[in-house]
Amino acid sequence: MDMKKLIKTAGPIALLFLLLFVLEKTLPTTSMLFVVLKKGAIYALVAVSMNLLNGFTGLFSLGQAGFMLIGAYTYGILTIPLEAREAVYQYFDGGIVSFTVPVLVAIAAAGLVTAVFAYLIGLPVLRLKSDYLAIATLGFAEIIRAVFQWDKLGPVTNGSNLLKRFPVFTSTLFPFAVAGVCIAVIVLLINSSYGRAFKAIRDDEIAAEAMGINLAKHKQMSFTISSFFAGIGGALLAMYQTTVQAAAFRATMTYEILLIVVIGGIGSVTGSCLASFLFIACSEWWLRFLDEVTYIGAFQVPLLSSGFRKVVFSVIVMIIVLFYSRGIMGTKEFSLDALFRFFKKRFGKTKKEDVAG
Amino acid sequence: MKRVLAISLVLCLVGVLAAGCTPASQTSGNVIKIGVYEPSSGDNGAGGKQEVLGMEFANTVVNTVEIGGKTYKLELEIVDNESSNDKGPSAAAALVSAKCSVVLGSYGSGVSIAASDVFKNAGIPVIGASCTNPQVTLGNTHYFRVCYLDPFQGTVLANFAVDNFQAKTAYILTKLGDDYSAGLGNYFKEAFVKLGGSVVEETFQEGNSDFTAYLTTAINSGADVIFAPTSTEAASLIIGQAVSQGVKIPLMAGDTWDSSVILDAAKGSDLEVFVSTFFDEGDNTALGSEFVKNFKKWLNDNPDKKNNNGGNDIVAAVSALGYDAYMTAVEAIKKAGSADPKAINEALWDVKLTGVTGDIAFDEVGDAIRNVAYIKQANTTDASWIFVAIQGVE
Amino acid sequence: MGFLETNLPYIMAGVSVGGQYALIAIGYTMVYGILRLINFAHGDIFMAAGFMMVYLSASLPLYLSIPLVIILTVLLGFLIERSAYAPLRKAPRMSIMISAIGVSYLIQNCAWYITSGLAKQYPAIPWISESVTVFSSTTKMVTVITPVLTFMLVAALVLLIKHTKFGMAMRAVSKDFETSQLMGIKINSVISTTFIIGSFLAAVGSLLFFSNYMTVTPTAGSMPGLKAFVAAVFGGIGSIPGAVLGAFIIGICENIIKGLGLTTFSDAFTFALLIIILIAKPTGLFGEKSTDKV
Amino acid sequence: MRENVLHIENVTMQFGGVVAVDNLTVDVNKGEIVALIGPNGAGKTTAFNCITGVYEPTNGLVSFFGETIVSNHPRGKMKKLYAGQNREFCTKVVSQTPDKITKLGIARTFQNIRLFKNLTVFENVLIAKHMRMKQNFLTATFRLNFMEERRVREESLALLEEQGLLGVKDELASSLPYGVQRRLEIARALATDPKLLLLDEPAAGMNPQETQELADFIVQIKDKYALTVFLIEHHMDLVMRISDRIYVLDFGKLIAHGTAAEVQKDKRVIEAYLGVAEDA
Repeated sequence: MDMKKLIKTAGPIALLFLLLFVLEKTLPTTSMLFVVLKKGAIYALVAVSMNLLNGFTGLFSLGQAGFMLIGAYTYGILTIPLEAREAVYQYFDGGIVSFTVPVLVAIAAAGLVTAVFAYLIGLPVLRLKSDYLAIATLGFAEIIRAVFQWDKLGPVTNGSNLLKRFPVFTSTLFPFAVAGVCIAVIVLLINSSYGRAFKAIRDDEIAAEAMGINLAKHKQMSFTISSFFAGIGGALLAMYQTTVQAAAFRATMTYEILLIVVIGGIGSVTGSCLASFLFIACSEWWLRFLDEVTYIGAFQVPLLSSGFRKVVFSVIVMIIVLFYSRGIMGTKEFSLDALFRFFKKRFGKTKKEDVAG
Repeated sequence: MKRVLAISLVLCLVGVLAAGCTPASQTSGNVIKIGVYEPSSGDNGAGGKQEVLGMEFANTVVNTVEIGGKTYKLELEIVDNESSNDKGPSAAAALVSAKCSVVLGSYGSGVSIAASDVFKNAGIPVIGASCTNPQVTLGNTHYFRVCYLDPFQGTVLANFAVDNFQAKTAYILTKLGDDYSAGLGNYFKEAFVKLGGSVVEETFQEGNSDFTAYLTTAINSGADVIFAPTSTEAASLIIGQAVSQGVKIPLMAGDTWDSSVILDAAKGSDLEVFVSTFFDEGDNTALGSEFVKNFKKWLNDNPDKKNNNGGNDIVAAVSALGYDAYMTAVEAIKKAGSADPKAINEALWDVKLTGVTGDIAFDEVGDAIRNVAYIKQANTTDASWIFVAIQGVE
Repeated sequence: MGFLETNLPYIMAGVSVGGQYALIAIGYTMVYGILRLINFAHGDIFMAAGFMMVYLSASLPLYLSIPLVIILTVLLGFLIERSAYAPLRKAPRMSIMISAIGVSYLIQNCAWYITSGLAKQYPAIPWISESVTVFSSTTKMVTVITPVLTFMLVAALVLLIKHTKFGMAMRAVSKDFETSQLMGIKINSVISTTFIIGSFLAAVGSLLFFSNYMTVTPTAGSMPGLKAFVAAVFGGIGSIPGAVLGAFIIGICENIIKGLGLTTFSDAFTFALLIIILIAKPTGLFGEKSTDKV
Repeated sequence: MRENVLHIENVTMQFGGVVAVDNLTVDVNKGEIVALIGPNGAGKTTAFNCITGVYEPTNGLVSFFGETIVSNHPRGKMKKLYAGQNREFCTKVVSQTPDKITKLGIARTFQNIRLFKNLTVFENVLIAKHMRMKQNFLTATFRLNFMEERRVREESLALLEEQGLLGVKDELASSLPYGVQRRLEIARALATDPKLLLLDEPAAGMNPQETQELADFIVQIKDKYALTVFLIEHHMDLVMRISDRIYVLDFGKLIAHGTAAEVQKDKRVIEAYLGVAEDA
């Protein structure tokens, strides 16, 4: 492999982790920054997995929340300590799952279980085209949500009640590491021969088929892999939230992830990552002041009250959707080279003029 | 056009960033922050707002505390958990990052449980005002509460149903995925079955607005009482549709229904609605009547507060609990003699005070020891509450 | 208790809610027929109409507020089309759909902001909010008049589409966008009119729906909206009678499921139905088949 | 007699009540260049689509090197609606997706160029190699197929060089001029290692000069890759110059068949192209 290229990609990532480590050691752990970083990393993974499907394979699926739900539940069910089960499954006599597995195994299991569900769902659903596919996957997500709340399944899923007391992460590095590895795998996949086949399907299904690409198999593959990572994202989300409840995995969650993908640029992995951190930071942190009634002197700033943050936020989202439909990155990827080129192009000229002047 | 838009967008973002990065309010030397983790929007928004009112009012009554000869100002840091278990933890994190010494809340047991670990990890004690599910405090050393618990409340209501209506069959309607609703429904069922009754149970989903089918099932099952421990949002739908279907069976619910929303919905009908609650406006203890009088005055003096109370000056039980939770926190801070969350947490175990809702002292789980509940009936002609009985458990 | 007394309330509730879904579903099916767009914001327009009624009726008498609500809703639908969909007419279909999701997000958040996410009591409208007794089961007048009103409106709409010049233009546009443009049909005005009709029906549907259930919340539109869309797909998207039939089937089935005690699955059932129909007969009951040209 | 490559027998394609291809029988032998001509809407592309599995013909059979790849008879609704001939011709149903047929060795181009527009020229060719690579998604993701990947890249580069496309290797396919796009589409088809190449109007939109070059090019690749070529074309000079045999379709029916010289003289062909003279 090209050494230079390796350094150029691995270097910044290593730096990022180092920076995180230092931040964690220096800043108080209660800073909102860490909340944003944790949740942002999780959403980045889920957004990239959705991008694999929507942006790279051209399958417009809206089932992400449902798959995250499966992942989150799998993780929760497998890791709640035995001594806590009696309390968690209080209405179901401690539940019927009577073993626990290590955290990393549970995360992998979350992905695998989700992938199996996705495979089964994909069999009928992937024959549908564009918006019909979207609405069918949305429907499946709703069905999954209902099934997981069914009290007959209570001994496993705890019915509609919260799952809690499972191990959660203590360091911001953990979600970053897991999400980072997963995103790296997705990137490798996208740049592989299969990734090219996915892109071919996105560009022109009929031509792709004429090139010998088995549509059903490849769509199924993309759908299952994407769901695998959505499941892992779900498991991480469970760890972040410290509790899991099926009721929270509504279509709104899928819409938010979709909007992240759109803001980042459909077909750009780095775009999705950047956008998810921006999205989470705006909605959880930076725009929070809009929700508080604020006085400047005796003057009450108009409009500011609970919920205004979301209005401002959705207006920003609409502006991006309408006027910058390519998102932050379009289909391009972010890299140091590209950044350097960008600045050179923008500011190179002025510099020359300075010299001349 | 596009460029202007782009530039303005970027400017907005930068501005917002600047605003976000500079901590909005630093803990200066003489301020102790008390976090308020309550819903002011969503399903439980109406109730949450009333609970906050109690705390805000308490803050006007006692807004300083003296520690070691130095006077500290008490400030409320209020966040909205949106009644949502998935939005709650972020709101809680905002309180943690604002360096609150102690947190009050929340209305709604689900959100309280959901954020519990966030506070636990930060080492901040929390005092729940009206979250009645046992799971909130069970197994935690940082979560306390000033109200009674659902097993108690469920038993009280079951007793009441049997004593007053000679009920044999109860129809229980709970909301899926709502800890409060499921828990209370469950405890009611247990107690009711123990008393020799039988139950028909159904659940509804988030966002459901059609309760006619449920009510029909209730009628068809020959139930003597309908027990529906739900949020006020669902409650107004259930009541409205019960009225239009001409339901003659008495409706019963827990503390959440003690709200003017219920009164408005039932107004002008001949529906019988009973609720159990923590506090009654007609309370005749010195402390209670004093609180009612001053709280009403405060509401009437502040139109926007009155608005938050649903536009009237009826004192909700949760406001009284909010008041008591705040006072408990103040007491703990005094006892700890410091603004350090850990010290306050330690001190809370030994706090004893007489609140407007009765005596408050915590047991080994962190729950206030309570033994009575107030039962009230909705007066459907003038939209007010009629005090029915003080019910305990034998 | 006789069989009728036991089960009639379920059926009546089903017919009533079916009629309300039908009025929303028409908006979906007409827009999809022309733009091939799932107008995710349609359910929220319906919800917005509910809130307008709540706020307007607080200060205006009903005979003024009802027409005003309908006019404002129509205006809202028109503005959404002009500002969020019209600029994207040349863009890929996915972009418009995302725009629709964005609009839905925006309307919901605005409603959340204005009401703080609290439920609002819907005003009682005289006569249609009154209770009546049908075969010994008590219900609201609105339950009875909904199906009647729905059928009248649908009949009027079908006549409009069959026999007027605008209807012809609409049918032409839904068959072939470009060609009808070449034939001199003003595409934009046809699309706008479609949104206006859809929003009008949604406003009427909202009057009936909320008179029945009495409470409006910011998310009140999303579930009925999705179900109405399922109804439109079920009946064959683009077909108005299909949408109406689908809506009634879904409304009735949903209530029967609740009657059977499977309440957890009443929403899931609707989506299961959707998936089954999509897989078995993707064009729905009355939809037309279209083949891609290679 | 040369070995038979493609055999189409009694193929009928009916859409609803419209019979687009009616009882078509065609044979293409090894090493031949065979043309399918006819006026617009005669059903030529539909015939191609039936061969490549894009459509499932209503009735008839297609075999490739003697192996049946498509076979059908009127079923279901078509039982009643069927308006073609020879309904009882075959009883077996063989239906394959286009990718399977491509894998067998039939490659095609499209009338309205269908390149992967957002991908580069190089990627367009690489995608055609995907199906023949020995790998699965795990080996591909973790680069355990690097030998295979390297081989494929080298082969694709060689192919691009040969087709004179090496210079535009990293350009987006959609940014190429029209003529180059046509060439890329053929190159991409060649990358699937076909035995039979189906060209759907390869010279559409070309001027006489370009058409001439294309004709030479087709003959050249045919020889080089030991291909058999079956093409649809409107440019008569191209067709007449390179085709060994010509089939003529009109309104879905085969109206003539033979060498260029024979077809040119056929009265029905002239009528179909020029219209029937109204007899006074």
